[in-house]
Amino acid sequence: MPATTVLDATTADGALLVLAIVLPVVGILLSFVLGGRYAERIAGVLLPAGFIVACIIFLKVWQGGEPLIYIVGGWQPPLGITLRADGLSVAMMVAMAIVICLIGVFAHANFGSRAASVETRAPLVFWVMLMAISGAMNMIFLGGDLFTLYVALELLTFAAVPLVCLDGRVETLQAALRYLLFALLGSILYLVGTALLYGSYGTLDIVLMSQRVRLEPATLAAATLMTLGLFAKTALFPLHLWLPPAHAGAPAAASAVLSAVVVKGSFFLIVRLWFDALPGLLSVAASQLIGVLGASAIICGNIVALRQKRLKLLIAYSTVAQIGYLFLMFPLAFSADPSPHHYGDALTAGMLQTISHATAKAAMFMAAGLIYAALGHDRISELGGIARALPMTMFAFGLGGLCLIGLPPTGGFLAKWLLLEATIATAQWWWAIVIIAGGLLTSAYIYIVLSRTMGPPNAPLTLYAAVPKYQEVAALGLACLSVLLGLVALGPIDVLQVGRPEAPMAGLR
Amino acid sequence: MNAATLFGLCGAALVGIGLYGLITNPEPLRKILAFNLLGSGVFLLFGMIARRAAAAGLGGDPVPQAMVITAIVVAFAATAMAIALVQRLADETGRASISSDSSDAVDGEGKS
Amino acid sequence: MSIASVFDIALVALILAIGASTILVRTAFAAVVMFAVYGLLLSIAWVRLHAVDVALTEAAIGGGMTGLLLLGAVARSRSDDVDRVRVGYPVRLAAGGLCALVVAGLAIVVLHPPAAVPTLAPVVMENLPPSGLGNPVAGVLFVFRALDTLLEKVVVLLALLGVWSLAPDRAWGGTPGLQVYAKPDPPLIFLAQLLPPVGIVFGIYMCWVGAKDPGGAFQGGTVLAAMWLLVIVAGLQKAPAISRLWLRGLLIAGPMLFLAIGLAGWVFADAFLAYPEGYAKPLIVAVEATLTLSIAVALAMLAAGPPERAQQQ
Amino acid sequence: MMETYPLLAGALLFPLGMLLACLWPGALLRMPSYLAFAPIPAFAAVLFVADVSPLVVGPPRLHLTFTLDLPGALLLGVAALLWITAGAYASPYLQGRPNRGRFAVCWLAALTGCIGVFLAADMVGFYLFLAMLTLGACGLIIQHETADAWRAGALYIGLGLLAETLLLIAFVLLAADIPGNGLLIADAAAALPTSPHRDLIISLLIAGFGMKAGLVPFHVWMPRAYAAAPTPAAAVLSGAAVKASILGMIRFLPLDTALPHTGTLLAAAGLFAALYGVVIGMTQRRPKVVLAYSSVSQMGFIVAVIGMGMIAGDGRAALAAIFYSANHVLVKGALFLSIGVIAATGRRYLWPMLLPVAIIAVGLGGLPLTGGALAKIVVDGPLGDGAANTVATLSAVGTTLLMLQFVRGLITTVSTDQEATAAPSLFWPWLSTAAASLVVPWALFLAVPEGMLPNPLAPELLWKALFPVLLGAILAAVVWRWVRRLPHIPEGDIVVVLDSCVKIAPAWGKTIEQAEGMLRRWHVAGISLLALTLALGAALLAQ
Repeated sequence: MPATTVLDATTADGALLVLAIVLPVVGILLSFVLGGRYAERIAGVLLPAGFIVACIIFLKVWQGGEPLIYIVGGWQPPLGITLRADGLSVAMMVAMAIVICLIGVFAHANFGSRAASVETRAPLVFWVMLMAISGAMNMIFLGGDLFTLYVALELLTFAAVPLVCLDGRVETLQAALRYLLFALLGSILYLVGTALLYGSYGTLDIVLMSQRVRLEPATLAAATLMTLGLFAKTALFPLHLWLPPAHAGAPAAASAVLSAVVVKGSFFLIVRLWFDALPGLLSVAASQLIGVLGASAIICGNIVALRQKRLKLLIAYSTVAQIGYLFLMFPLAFSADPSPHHYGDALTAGMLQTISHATAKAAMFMAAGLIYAALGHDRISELGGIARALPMTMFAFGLGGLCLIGLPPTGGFLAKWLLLEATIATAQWWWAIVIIAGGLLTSAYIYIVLSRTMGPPNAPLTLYAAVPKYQEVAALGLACLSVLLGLVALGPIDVLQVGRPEAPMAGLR
Repeated sequence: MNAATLFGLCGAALVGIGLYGLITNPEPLRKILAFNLLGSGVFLLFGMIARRAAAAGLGGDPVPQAMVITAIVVAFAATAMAIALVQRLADETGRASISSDSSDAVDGEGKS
Repeated sequence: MSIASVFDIALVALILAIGASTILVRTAFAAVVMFAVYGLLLSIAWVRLHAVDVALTEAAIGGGMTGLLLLGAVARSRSDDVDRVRVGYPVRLAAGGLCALVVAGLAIVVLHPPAAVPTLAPVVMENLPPSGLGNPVAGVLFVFRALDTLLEKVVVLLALLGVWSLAPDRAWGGTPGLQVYAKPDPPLIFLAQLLPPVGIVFGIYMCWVGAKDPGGAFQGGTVLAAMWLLVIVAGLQKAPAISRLWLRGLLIAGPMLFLAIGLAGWVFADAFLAYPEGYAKPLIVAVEATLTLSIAVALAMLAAGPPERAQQQ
Repeated sequence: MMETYPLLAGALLFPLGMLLACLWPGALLRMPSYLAFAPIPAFAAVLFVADVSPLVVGPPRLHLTFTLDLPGALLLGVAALLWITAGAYASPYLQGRPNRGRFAVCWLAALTGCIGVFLAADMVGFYLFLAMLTLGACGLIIQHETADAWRAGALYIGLGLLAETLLLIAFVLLAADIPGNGLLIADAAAALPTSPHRDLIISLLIAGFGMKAGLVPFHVWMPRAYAAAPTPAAAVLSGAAVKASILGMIRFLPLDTALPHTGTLLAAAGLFAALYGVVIGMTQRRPKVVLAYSSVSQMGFIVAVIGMGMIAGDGRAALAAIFYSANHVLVKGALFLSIGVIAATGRRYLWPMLLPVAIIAVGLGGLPLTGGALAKIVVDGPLGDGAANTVATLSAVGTTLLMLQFVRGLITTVSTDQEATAAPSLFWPWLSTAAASLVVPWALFLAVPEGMLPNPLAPELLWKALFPVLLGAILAAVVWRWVRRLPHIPEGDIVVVLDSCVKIAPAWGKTIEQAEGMLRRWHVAGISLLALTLALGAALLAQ
């Protein structure tokens, strides 16, 4: 590639990108000074506003077919920082914004603070952290500089950890500490990588990097360390030690945001790293190694999920398994006979899987939270009769399950179709076996849970708390989204390829 | 060997020492300490890169130096949060540990 | 071999020895003391690397504040059954071996710099004059990579909220503990009366000088935070309740002003976080000044820990 | 003739609309009474749609295509009839039972899936509606919520999903072979003979559809599922739903191209299932289970016809198989419905009721003048004169035997109340199904242009049809008279092996769980992190 290319310039509407980041930041600062009683109101305005901004950016990118770019402070990289919204970023931004907004609706029941006379702890922390997660995710999706992305990653971690131990029980404190320490280990490894990359190329801008990058030990070492650091933060098997206790112990709304949104941040950075910053550097052997980790996550995570006795832990292990699916895109995209077509297909599949898992898993954690609130426990063997008491909740859970299994027309189905297509096109049938086995194991635990909840209660069912309708609606809304996601094939799936010239338009033909 | 490379090697070694401590030490507080050691090793790598790139009359490239300053503050914030967690845990249980289930107790973390 | 290299080698050896000892010593207390020494040595290393800004930051935050924090934690943990159980020998051997391999990999990378070392120093110096700043590091922090700096302030605020979130519900809105130093002794009080005026002047100076010479908001803020903590610990002043509006206001004043000026840049200088021509220096100094205050409060509160006593009305 | 578009769209959208209406609690409450109306537009479409012009839904890049070709129309017509009568039967059946709402929802989902599969002309649509059918059917099977029902449901959904995943891979492979961007089934079938993955695709298709069709050894779900399902659900599942797999085979397999090896395998598997179902079925007591094994046998027979067609590369075998299936739809549906009717009938009115049951039951074995005999005539050509024909005759004998066994079992289920009669709302749907099962095959047979098929009233054909039936009847008499004790084989026979596998699975699961617990320890995870760092670094360097 030519060493000197025309530098990026701020595009029209690029200012929207700044807005997407500034809005949550303003929310955090205002919540601090106005106090916890207003935090929910601030979030109630700013999160939907963020969603609207994300939608506008999405439309601009989709219609324009060009990435949006904003040069912060007018300083061109390598000196300055750019914000860049390509197809991947806008798709993820919109999806995460919807999920976060609906989680916000759901959380009103537990963290509502409008009526309170004084500031209380949990609501302030929850709403500020929710806005912080929204801002950090936007930053991760838009950031064009690897060091800015490091700061965004830390922002995400610092926002996520307090959510784990929001109720202050000992086991959640332990889980939070475990999470924090392992995540810090991950980020510091990422930081080593950025140092080495800067040392080699004198820039951390992703576009400039992709033009200058060459095959040399320092770059490979940097890439290795960054990837492993991000694996640790994404909880890719066998580095998932922190995920089950953290996601299972947190309050329902927090579990939903952790499982659906937060792990996707570090995963997105891995994609950015290999697909955008260091294109063509991932060797076949390395991509197979990543695939093996993903496959073991699918098999092991699903089997352990099958053996769980508590619903939230089951869902958490299901997240471990579903994270594995995300990583199957690497061996498929970087196969021995590279063709731009499979490259784009695998990327599309991975992103679809990310988004459909986000919606489905958030819905399932919400449903589990409602069950917990109603019954006072979530022991699977004692869930009998709950389906009759909370039909809408269980319906949401079931729909989410369908998406995880990958039945049509869910987003999970479309993702699996694309993944299978790529396995066949690249003649790597062994990944197809893993995908099939994973789907069957998933259907087994979904079936077990559903059959328990529909079965007769062991003892007369006593509901401890009435479940507000809007919480059920929020869960059902997310579940329906995950089901309808398969229909994106009819429309904007091409948007994922905007801004990546090396791969032609792909998707379902 | 110039000074930059020397301190770079020192940073690499500190990374190793920090990783070792973070992995093998069962005490959360010592893990936090090891994390700081690891972090300072990484910062020294940045320092080496900055020093190596000295030009334009400056003793080093100011961009990585500025990054280190940012990273130091972030690392401090992380340390503060981790220590607060350890202390709260100690208040609740009388001891701090990051293991959550009984199967973990055998590896020593549960008893630290 | 010049004297300088001998000094460097000795320094590195010392850093490594003390660094390793923080991992290997048996008691946590000894380890923390070692770590404080280590922080000072590291500052010297940074001076040797011609990074005085970093050296100051490392000394103030990396060594000083972190050391203080760890010391407080060790003192509070009251645990004397330290290190009784360690992981098994094979595990340590495996971990050690793998760490050595990682170090070897990094060493190879360190020893093979690229043929043409890339640098941004000339570009920075070329673009620095319009901002009116003399210190290139400050230039990077507040002009070229201002977005990072702004986000990092948010990170600190979030960490603070994270620390506060660990308070029991009943203590929310109350004052942080700092119980370790429950009984202040006379020398401490004397120190707390003597040092702060000097420290405050020094901190403000550091912030002011940061525009031109090494120093700046972080370092100045840290010194101010240390002085404030000293005063609180000595019992001369009570720690503020975290629900105080002035406290919250001070915390967000810096980032808020930074953000506001950044947004104003949108109108007056055509880009977010750009400074209008001619006003760059005064604006940056204003931002730095408020940031120093905000950082001081944030760092002090981070070190003070979560609220433990309900606020007495 | 009317426009194709609105009819096809109505056939699909009407049940789908009813399904969506169930979201409204008021509609859900009343829905069980209106189930019979849902398939009427589909039936109307079969009657009035004249051409095969497709209905295309969606933007040009990716769309669903529906069309009503001859095999689809034949099956859809009889299936819609059965869904109508069974729906009418279900409404009184559900009176006063729990979970009526869920039954209606699952019923409508299965119905929509069934209609969709029969109409789908592209792979995505076919797969989508097949999945819908599976889910709905699973919901119907677990209706009674007994332990047996849950197990049957698990078995059904497990095998169903496995089958669908195999099909999915086959579809993906096929999609890669279709020139251009289409996903039409017809194009896929046309491209299949020249595909580089031909044998793999065909194996996947046969395995997938075989599981759905209950081909031995994948038949294990059938006895359990039909025994557990409510009577009207068992009727539509065994009659209509299972035919989706036959239609799938006919649509996807290249029947115009001679593939002797695959064809022989398929025919052998089918004929084996045809006999196996009879043999195991004879050892069963419960009428529903006997009927299920008869389904195993009959589906095997249909698969064998398709297999024979593949050997010869004779495309007409497809229509023959469809005709045979169409007959089976109505007969099996009527027989399942009769279980409920007889159970509600007292001994006094038993014989008038039992007579039609016996006629259509033995008709399945080929009793002259019944649909069964016509079906046998139709498939006679594709079966040829070789061993397959002999096995077919054997199977006819066996089927007669099995059906007599069914009727005998049915008698024991008669109501204890001497004077009891089945309610008219149960009786009439059953009787119309039974009547349709006799009339419709004749109507279809007569629609075939004269000369294509032999005259069914010719004496030698009558005899050829009659003698297996007589043989079967004699055998039945012999068995009942002389064989005191038939061996007792558990329902679902070899599923017992699967059950024991399920029993040892926890031990494996536990091992994996323990290993996973080990990996979650802090220092183990740390060491894994370092080891992976080195491994990834090495793998990256290896280029």
